[in-house]
Amino acid sequence: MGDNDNKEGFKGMANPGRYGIERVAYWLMRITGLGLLAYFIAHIYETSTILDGPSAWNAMLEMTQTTEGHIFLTLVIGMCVFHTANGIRLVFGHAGYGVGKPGRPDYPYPAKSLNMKGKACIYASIGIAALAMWYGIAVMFGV
Amino acid sequence: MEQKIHPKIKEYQEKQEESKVEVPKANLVTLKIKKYNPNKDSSSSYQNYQVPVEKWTTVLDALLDVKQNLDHSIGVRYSCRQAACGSCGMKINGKPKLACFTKISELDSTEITLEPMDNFPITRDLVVDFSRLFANHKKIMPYIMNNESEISNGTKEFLQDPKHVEEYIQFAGCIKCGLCNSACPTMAMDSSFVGPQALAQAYRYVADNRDKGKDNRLKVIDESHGIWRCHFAGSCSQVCPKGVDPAMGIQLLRGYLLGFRD
Amino acid sequence: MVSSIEYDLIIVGSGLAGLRAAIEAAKKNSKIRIGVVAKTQVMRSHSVSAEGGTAAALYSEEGDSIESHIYDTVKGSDFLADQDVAERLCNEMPNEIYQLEHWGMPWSRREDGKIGQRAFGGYSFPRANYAADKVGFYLMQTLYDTCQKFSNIEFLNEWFVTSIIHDGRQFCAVTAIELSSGDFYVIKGKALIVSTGGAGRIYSFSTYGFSSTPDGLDMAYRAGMALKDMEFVQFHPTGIMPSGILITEGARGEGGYLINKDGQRFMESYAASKMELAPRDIVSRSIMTEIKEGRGFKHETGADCMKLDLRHIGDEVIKEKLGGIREISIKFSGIDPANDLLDIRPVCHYMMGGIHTNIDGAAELSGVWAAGEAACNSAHGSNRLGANSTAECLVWGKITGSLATDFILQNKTAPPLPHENVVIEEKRIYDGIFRGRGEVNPYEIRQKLTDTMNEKAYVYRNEKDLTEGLKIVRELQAQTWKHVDDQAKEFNTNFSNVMELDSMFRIAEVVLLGAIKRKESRGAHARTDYPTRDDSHFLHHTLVYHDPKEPIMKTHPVTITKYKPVERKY
Amino acid sequence: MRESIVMKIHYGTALGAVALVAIHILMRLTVDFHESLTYDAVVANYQMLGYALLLELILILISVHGFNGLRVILLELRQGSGYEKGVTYGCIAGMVVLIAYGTRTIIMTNMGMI
Ligand SMILES: Cc1cc2nc3c(=O)[nH]c(=O)nc-3n(C[C@H](O)[C@H](O)[C@H](O)COP(=O)(O)OP(=O)(O)OC[C@H]3O[C@@H](n4cnc5c(N)ncnc54)[C@H](O)[C@@H]3O)c2cc1C
Ligand code: HEM
Ligand code: SF4
Ligand code: F3S
Ligand code: FES
Repeated sequence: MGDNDNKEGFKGMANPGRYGIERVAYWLMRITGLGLLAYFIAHIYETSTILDGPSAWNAMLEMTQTTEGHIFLTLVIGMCVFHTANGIRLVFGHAGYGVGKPGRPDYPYPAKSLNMKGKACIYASIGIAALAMWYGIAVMFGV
Repeated sequence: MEQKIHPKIKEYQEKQEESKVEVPKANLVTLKIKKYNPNKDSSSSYQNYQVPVEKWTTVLDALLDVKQNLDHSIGVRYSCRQAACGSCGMKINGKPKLACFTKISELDSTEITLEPMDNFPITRDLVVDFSRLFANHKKIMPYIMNNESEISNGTKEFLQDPKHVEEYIQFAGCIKCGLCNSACPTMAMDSSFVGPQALAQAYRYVADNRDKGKDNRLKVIDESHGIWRCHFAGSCSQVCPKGVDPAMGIQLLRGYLLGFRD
Repeated sequence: MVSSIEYDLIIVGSGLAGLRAAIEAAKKNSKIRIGVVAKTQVMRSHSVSAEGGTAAALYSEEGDSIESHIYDTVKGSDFLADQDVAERLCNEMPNEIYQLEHWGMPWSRREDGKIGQRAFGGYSFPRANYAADKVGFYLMQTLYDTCQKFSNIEFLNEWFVTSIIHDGRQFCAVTAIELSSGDFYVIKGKALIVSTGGAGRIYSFSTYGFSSTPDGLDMAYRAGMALKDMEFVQFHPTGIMPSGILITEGARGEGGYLINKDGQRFMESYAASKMELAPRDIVSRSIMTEIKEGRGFKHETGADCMKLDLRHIGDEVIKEKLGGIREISIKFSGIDPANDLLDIRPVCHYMMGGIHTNIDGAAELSGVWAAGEAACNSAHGSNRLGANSTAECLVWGKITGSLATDFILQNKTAPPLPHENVVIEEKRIYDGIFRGRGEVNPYEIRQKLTDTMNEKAYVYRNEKDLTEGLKIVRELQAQTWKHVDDQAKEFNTNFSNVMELDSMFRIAEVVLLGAIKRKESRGAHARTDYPTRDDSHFLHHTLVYHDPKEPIMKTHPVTITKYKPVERKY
Repeated sequence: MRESIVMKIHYGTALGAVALVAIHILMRLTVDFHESLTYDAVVANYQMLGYALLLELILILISVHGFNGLRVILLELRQGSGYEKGVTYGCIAGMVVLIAYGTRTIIMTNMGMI
């Protein structure tokens, strides 16, 4: 086996394209999880500058006050909101709520677990993440 | 390799020359087949074959036509040709499907790419190795665990009303075609993952009111490459040809482990 | 040197019969090593396609009886069944149904929680136990999954068995090719159960999966065992156009009508008491008669057909009880049975004949048993009733599994392997087939062979067609088709297809010879030139032995216990 | 540890974090965004014991959740017992370091050691 395993590999795992919105949500969840972890580590480092006195703190704040900093923070807001909202959906799903009731499937066998409620939650998570980002932009860029 | 022409196409062409009639183009499709024999070839290659099709021709029909008339050597696994045996899973235009359950006319393209399913070792061409799938299936103890599972003389059936049957019947429809495992994003990287096929079967038996083996099964799947490596990506259910909906089964099963069901 | 492996019990075929046998043997003795060898993977055998039901008389309190099941079977067989065998089948079945249920079989249930039954052709009580319309599939799943309990059952997936090796008195081994690697093996064993299923792929219009070729029958035949009653080929009335996939008899069991061009339920002219639920041979003949007399339909492929009307059953019941055929007809023919009529035509569906065995499933060679469709223990005579075949697989799977285990425990040492026979077999397949030379496309030859069988040995037969058929088959066989283009070792289906074709010729010949010789009409064998049953000359089984020059034909008596042959009327 | 326990912690920390982060952010939003981040305001916040405890809790919950999430992803990328052990211990180590580092900030600020 080994190289001949024919696993689809990273490209397959990370490709959100082929299988519908649930797969997109999976992909976003991963990216945002990792993104948030990265931000979180940075954030802990950032806050630690408070120990070095006001000038260090302010220097740090300066960085987030730039346009790039604002864009970055906007992204963090979006990631956080999506990850949280979708995370709540997933906690329910993983616990077996809202994934449909078993029963006789009829051709063409639509999958009950990929139901409209779930899809709506995913779109809603993306939606409120977008809203939050918009609000963040409004505040930070002072529009 | 010298490219043969399908005898029917040849016939058309000859007719066309004689009578100058236009051959309807829509009736010809090209199968682009990935060929690879890991023991002999250093790398895989794609081979094109043109075949005539009709409105009910399935991908499997077309493939067997190619095998009969153009290239005997194509490695392909098939048996029932009615979506009951799970032999003929392959990637058709990039997505895992059953060849016998996919009509050419549904595909809306005249070039059809056929590749072996992902996430299974390739045996040859479109044929992949199922040993891991079978082993994982065995691992989840797919049988009724109950002290009374062997009958003695005079034993009658366990009563089970139609509602109880509804609880598990959809999961019992699994034909072990492996399409779910080949679509699952975890499977794409994690070769130790038990996979949606086996997990759905674990749920099939847990949900059966004749079975008493829930705790044993939960123990088996509650490990680092067990049920928790499912992230509810849903692709398994998206591609399942039999409506098993493994994603549902897995989440319901996980409900037990999280203490939301008992 | 040929590689070799060894088991105590070798089971060839992982269909219903093979799996049932494996479980019984494993249950009986946990020490013996059981190898289940099949050319398909597990759960891919033809048995998964069985749809409609498995017969057993369960509800005596509701008016059924085992006695009645026996009589229906014998009458259905046109009195060619061995009656002691039919009795055994019907007596054993109720326990099999309950045992399967305890192993997890998802039988459909009645409101009271008991196992559901539906009407099937030729029965005087609705006693086809069913699980929607995927009975074979669920049975297979239940048995295969139950096999996982036993540590002494090993599956050799995708091993193509090519021959049975014996020393003239007793079974020694089988030879096989592991498809994935292409390696040739001897598998030694103390006992063998052949459960290689039916051979329906010798017909081009067939309900069978592609793997149902007669290699198992041919193996036994070449090893010197007789094939019995091969002329009796069942044509199921309702194969859907154009694919030939089966529309289960359960569709009529649930109330479906057969309709001719005049919109008439024509079965009333042929079997007024049973209508569409007459035995299959009768319904198939009725359809062909209607077609011949101009009351059929033309399908867009140009073939003649008849219509099956399920609309009045209603969408909900169709979904509940006939979900599988709903899927099949929508997908493969584009017709939803709730709205439109289905195009159907009689289609090759079952081989009543097979390897000659006694009531215990023992073949003529010591150490060899046969079970399931590959065997002919004569439970079905000249016409099998629907739902009796899966039943037979279960019962004789169990019986042979148990008896073979006893045999193994009594015969602790196997006879020495006759190596020269292995060498001969290796030569036959590698020099004779793999490295054979020929100019003719073997797949085209196969197409011609199966078309010939369809044309010349179909529902109605006659001397002229049959002899012509035999001539064509022999001519095709003589052509230079024996060559394998694909010279790779790994998963060479070209090679296995050509080996299958090789066996198809010998078995097609046996079918035709038997049909020519039987100058009467009985059960599924209907001769227009001899339209009646002739008990004074033909109330016997046909046996055919292999001989390189010309097959040797013999007869074998029918066992009659209680039921004297009478005219068969419905 | 059974994977189910790890994952219960994963979900638990996530849900806990939702609640606490909500408070954290709401407190940010009750005052003007820019002002809330001035050095003095932040230090004042830190020096409220309750708030410091809140921050500490968030720190722990999110670190546990985040590093376990990372572990999950890494576990799926490659297999092999050596690698998997490495991933597990690596993530635990990362988690501990991050918590320790963050805790240092909180304690020192809270105690006025700046
Ligand atoms: C479409 C259809 C529907 C049916 N419906 C019903 C029904 O409703 N009720 C009923 O009672 N009966 C039904 N039957 C009949 C019944 O399904 C079969 O008779 C029965 O399943 C045969 O089972 P088996 O175990 O004998 O063989 P199979 O299931 O055919 O298995 C044969 C096995 O032998 C193996 N094999 C063959 N050749 C070789 C070789 N050379 N080397 C190694 N292995 C080999 C194959 O791989 C396979 O595993 C139906 C049949 C058809 C065609
Ligand atoms: C506060 C609300 C949060 C909720 C409700 C939440 C919920 C979840 C859930 C349910 C998962 C499991 C996903 C799965 O297994 O498929 C998950 C994964 C993850 N979370 Fe969170 N999370 C939250 C915040 C965070 C934060 C702040 C971080 C960053 C430190 C984070 C990092 C991760 C990571 C890295 C993963 C792994 C991603 C994956 O497995 O797909 N999460 N989260
Ligand atoms: S769950 Fe569906 S896709 Fe997966 S193996 Fe079973 S039938 Fe195939
Ligand atoms: S695709 Fe994989 S991630 Fe889960 S829902 Fe299906 S098993
Ligand atoms: S050939 Fe059996 S599922 Fe396609």
